[in-house]
Amino acid sequence: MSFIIDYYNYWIVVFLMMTGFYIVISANNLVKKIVGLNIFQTSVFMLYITMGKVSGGTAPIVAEGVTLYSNPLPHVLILTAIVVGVATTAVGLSLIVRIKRAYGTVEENEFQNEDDAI
Amino acid sequence: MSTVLAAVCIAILVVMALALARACTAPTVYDRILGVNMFGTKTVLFIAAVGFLMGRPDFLDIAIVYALINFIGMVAVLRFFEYTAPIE
Amino acid sequence: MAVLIDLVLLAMLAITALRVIFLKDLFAVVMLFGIYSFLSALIFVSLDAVDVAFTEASVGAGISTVLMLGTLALTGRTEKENKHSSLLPFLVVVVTGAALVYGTLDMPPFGHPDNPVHEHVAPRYIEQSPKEVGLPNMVTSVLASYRGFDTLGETVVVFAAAIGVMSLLGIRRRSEDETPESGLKEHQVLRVVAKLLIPFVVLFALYVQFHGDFGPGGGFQAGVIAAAAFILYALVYGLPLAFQVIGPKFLQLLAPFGVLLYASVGLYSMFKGGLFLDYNTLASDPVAGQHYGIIIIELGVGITVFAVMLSIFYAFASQAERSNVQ
Amino acid sequence: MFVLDIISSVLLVAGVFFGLSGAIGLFKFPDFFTRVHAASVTDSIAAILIISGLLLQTSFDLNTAKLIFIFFFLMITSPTASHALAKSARHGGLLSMAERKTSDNSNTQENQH
Amino acid sequence: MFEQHLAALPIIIPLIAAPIALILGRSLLTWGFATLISAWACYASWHLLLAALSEGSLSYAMGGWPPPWGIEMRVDAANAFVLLAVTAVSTLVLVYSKNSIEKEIDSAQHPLFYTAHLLCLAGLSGILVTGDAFNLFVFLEISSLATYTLVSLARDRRCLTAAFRYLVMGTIGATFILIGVGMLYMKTGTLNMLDLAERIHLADGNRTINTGLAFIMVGVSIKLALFPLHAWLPPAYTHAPSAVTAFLASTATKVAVYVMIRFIFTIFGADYVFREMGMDLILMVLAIVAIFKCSYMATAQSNVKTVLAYSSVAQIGYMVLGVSLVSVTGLMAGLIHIFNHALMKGALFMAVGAVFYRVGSVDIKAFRGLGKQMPLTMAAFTIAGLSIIGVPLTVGFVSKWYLVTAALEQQHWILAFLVLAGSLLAVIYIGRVLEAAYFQSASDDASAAEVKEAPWLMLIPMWSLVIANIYFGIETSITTEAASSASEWLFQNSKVLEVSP
Repeated sequence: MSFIIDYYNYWIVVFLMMTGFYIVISANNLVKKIVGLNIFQTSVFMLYITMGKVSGGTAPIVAEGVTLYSNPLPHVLILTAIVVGVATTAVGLSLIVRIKRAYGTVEENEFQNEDDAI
Repeated sequence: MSTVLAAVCIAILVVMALALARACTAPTVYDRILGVNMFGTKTVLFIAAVGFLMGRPDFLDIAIVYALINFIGMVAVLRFFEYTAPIE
Repeated sequence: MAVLIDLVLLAMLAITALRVIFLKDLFAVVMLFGIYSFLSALIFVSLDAVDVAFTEASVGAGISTVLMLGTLALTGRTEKENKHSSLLPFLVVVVTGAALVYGTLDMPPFGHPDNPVHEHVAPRYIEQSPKEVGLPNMVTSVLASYRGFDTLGETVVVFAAAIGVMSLLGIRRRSEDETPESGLKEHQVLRVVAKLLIPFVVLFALYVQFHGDFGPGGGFQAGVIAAAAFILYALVYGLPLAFQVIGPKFLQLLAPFGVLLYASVGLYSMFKGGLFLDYNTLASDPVAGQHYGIIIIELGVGITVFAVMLSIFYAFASQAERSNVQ
Repeated sequence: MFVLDIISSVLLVAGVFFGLSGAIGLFKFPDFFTRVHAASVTDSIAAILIISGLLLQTSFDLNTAKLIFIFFFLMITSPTASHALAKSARHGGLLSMAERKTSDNSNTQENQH
Repeated sequence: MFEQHLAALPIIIPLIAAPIALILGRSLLTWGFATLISAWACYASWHLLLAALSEGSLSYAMGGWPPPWGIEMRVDAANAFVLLAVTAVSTLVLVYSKNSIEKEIDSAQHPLFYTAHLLCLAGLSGILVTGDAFNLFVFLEISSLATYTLVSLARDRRCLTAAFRYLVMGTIGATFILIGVGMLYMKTGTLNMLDLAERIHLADGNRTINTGLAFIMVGVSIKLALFPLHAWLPPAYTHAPSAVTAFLASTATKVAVYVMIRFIFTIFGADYVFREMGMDLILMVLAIVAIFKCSYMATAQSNVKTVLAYSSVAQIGYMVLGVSLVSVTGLMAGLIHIFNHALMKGALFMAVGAVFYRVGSVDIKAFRGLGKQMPLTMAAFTIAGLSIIGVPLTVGFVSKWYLVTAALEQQHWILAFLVLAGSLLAVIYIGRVLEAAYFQSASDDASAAEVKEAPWLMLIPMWSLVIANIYFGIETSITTEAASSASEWLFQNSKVLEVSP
């Protein structure tokens, strides 16, 4: 039982990651791919934050009467990673807008067919 | 007091779950938005309550951000409907 | 209690993610993605990562969702039926997932204070940073000082995104003869309320910017919130009016300015004889030097993020308005 | 202090009750406009009650100010959002149940003609 | 003043210059500025290489915080060597790009192009120099975002889908690396590479470490376009502007190979990765399949850029093959080939870009008769092509020589034979282009008759690389010395678990 208590968090996070990953690689629609990519990344962020947690600890901001703080380093890393994620999302979405204008579709197999035809 | 707060947190979680269920399975687009909006406002209350439950109420800043983003999201959705017909 | 909240939130996340797979209505997908971001930010709060929650809520649920809606307005709302077999992706995912679960088996137990993560590097941040750097918020200390170079990189990533979006979409003003877009003209109540709120939102952004040393927040979050205020304005009153308040040309100068402000702190510390980004050399008292350094670089981050987020939004919105006219 | 706690508890529980009833209303009411009514009204009252309950827990510092700020923020934005949503639905051509009935009737009458 | 900061300069210079380039905002001005900056970075990395060769390794603590608490820049012979190649190619490509992008990119976007190029350079230098596993991820993303932008700048609409595919696969790769680094961090509590190397084997229970290794290897393999994960590379290289392709083909994947070497040798330790996990066999098989499958694909393409793109994937196979031999000579062959391949692919893509500049097409039919019309360009193409094949007196021969030596050292006769057989395929795909250029007459169109030699600004950087191809092919001591000392250094400092029999 304690095994499950210790690890359930990781397993659910792994499940979420894989859901996002599945959406990325199976979706045919580009917008959905980007959504999947975001879900995938957000879940990886959760993995990091999970490892930084200390049971009974509190947020790493000094407060009176608190001695046990969670680990601030994963928070810093993920803060950076979130920013990287939104930057990628923005560029990906603008690529989609341009693809729509150039091909008239954002379904992967459709514009692939068009390219092959040329 | 903390038992009451804990109970309140759980109850708000239940409301959030219901709103999520509505957002997932909505008969019309508007119902979906309504569910999302309700989910957002309840999250604000949840963060506020959890802050008190955990004894660190100085994190209300996050609740403010949630309220703000929720509102902007709603406006963006309404603006979005100026471009696409909302009826499915 | 914490475990219960955690479990319920994780379960909701799982439901949301699974629902996204099967939905064909992309508008609903984006809405659920917003919920997913909100929920993950809640998880971050319950795992004590308040700064991360702050960022995820404002970026994931805010900026990303707005940008995705903007894209949908241009690309259409429904996903077409996919005739491809989804077996191969499924297999890939199962294998990857199995590898990850295998990896979790030797992971240190969740939340245990003796885990290696908490033992080697982190104790110095927790014990020494309030003295060495002089800030109560350890996340800000690590972010801006110990790992300040990462944060410079992060600011440059944001800048690179701006370069990408500008080169792909560009921000074009509409010519004068066309009828000016007026935003949500029908919604009088919304226009009044938005006007009322925006000053407070900007005020809040300033508070987040300068209170980040003591509580959750900092340059990045402040930049996003300030950008959100102007995005709200542009959404309700239309782009031309927003351009009159802050024009895209000005933003194009502001974004590199923030990066340069950040980097100039590093160059100045080199000039004073220290290493790059060594704030101790900025003033005679090292802690005061740290303080000056952190305030300036946070300002640099805030300026760049504000300028970039707003110009990315402008780029998407001006595309949408142009397509609407045609 | 004890009295304050009791008052605060009562406020919180009442707030949660309204919140729950609103969520159930989301499912139970027959058409969108009644549902938006149920959701928005209970949303506001739940926010008022819960935040007032929490306000009594603070000791008049920055947190109080933040709570009051959230309170006003929700008071302004939540009804506005509901109003704008309903208005948008109206413009988008969504019909209430009563209207749908009448339009159905007229349709069937036309068909009979 | 600069001596002290030498290790940080190659990153800081382009990093700070990029926003300035955007503010300058004029095409010609930004071109000159970016070229000067890149040359400065190149000069700094030359000094860095000298310092690294004399001192062994240099450390620079960013922000004055000692590692592992702060972020450390750590330079040794291996990364200084690759860094020099990257900055040198970047400078030459920038000189070359002035004419090239005038033809291929709208003039309003020229400042954005130079800014993105500088950002990409800063990101690549950062990846090479940093000694911190997470900092590596940040710089990886800077260079990737800049690369997506650069690829999508072309006028052909297919560059958009290529960039998008690149973006999705690149982000998946980066996220995999992030997962792997997270697992290492979880077991060791540190992010500094040397610190990680020390603590990684102290951790009890290594299933998490194994998974971390697997995820990092998969992530890096996507970034370096190792065989089954290379799908993004051919379209991206084909449809990107020529200057961008010349830059990326000779730097981006090479840097990813370096990352793989760094993770294997410095962080995990060669013994753990190869002896315990058996990674060498996997890498070797994938490398050989890459060499043959992609060389074969290259022979079947009609677009010359696609030919060269597939050839790149095959050449990456040679580099990985060198790494997978697990010997000082093998690793040295891999490192030399990183440097040499940058020289030859840079020259080849520049020549193809020059053809596009004059003819307007890079289809193999467009090359007909160019041997007479653009003699200098086609001579450059020929020499660089011979180098790819591995003809003596070119750098390609040096790489192949050491690769075969390394294989024979371990009695891998078949491997040595396969390396030579791979060259035969290179003869075919390069030969097809040369045949069109020299032995087929130009079409009779009036437009085709007007084709002239490429402008000087394109020929000079192209020929600089070609001369380097020959110079380093004859005077091999410089590269082999640097590569062998880098390789020995990596092996000495690679954590050895136990002495294997």
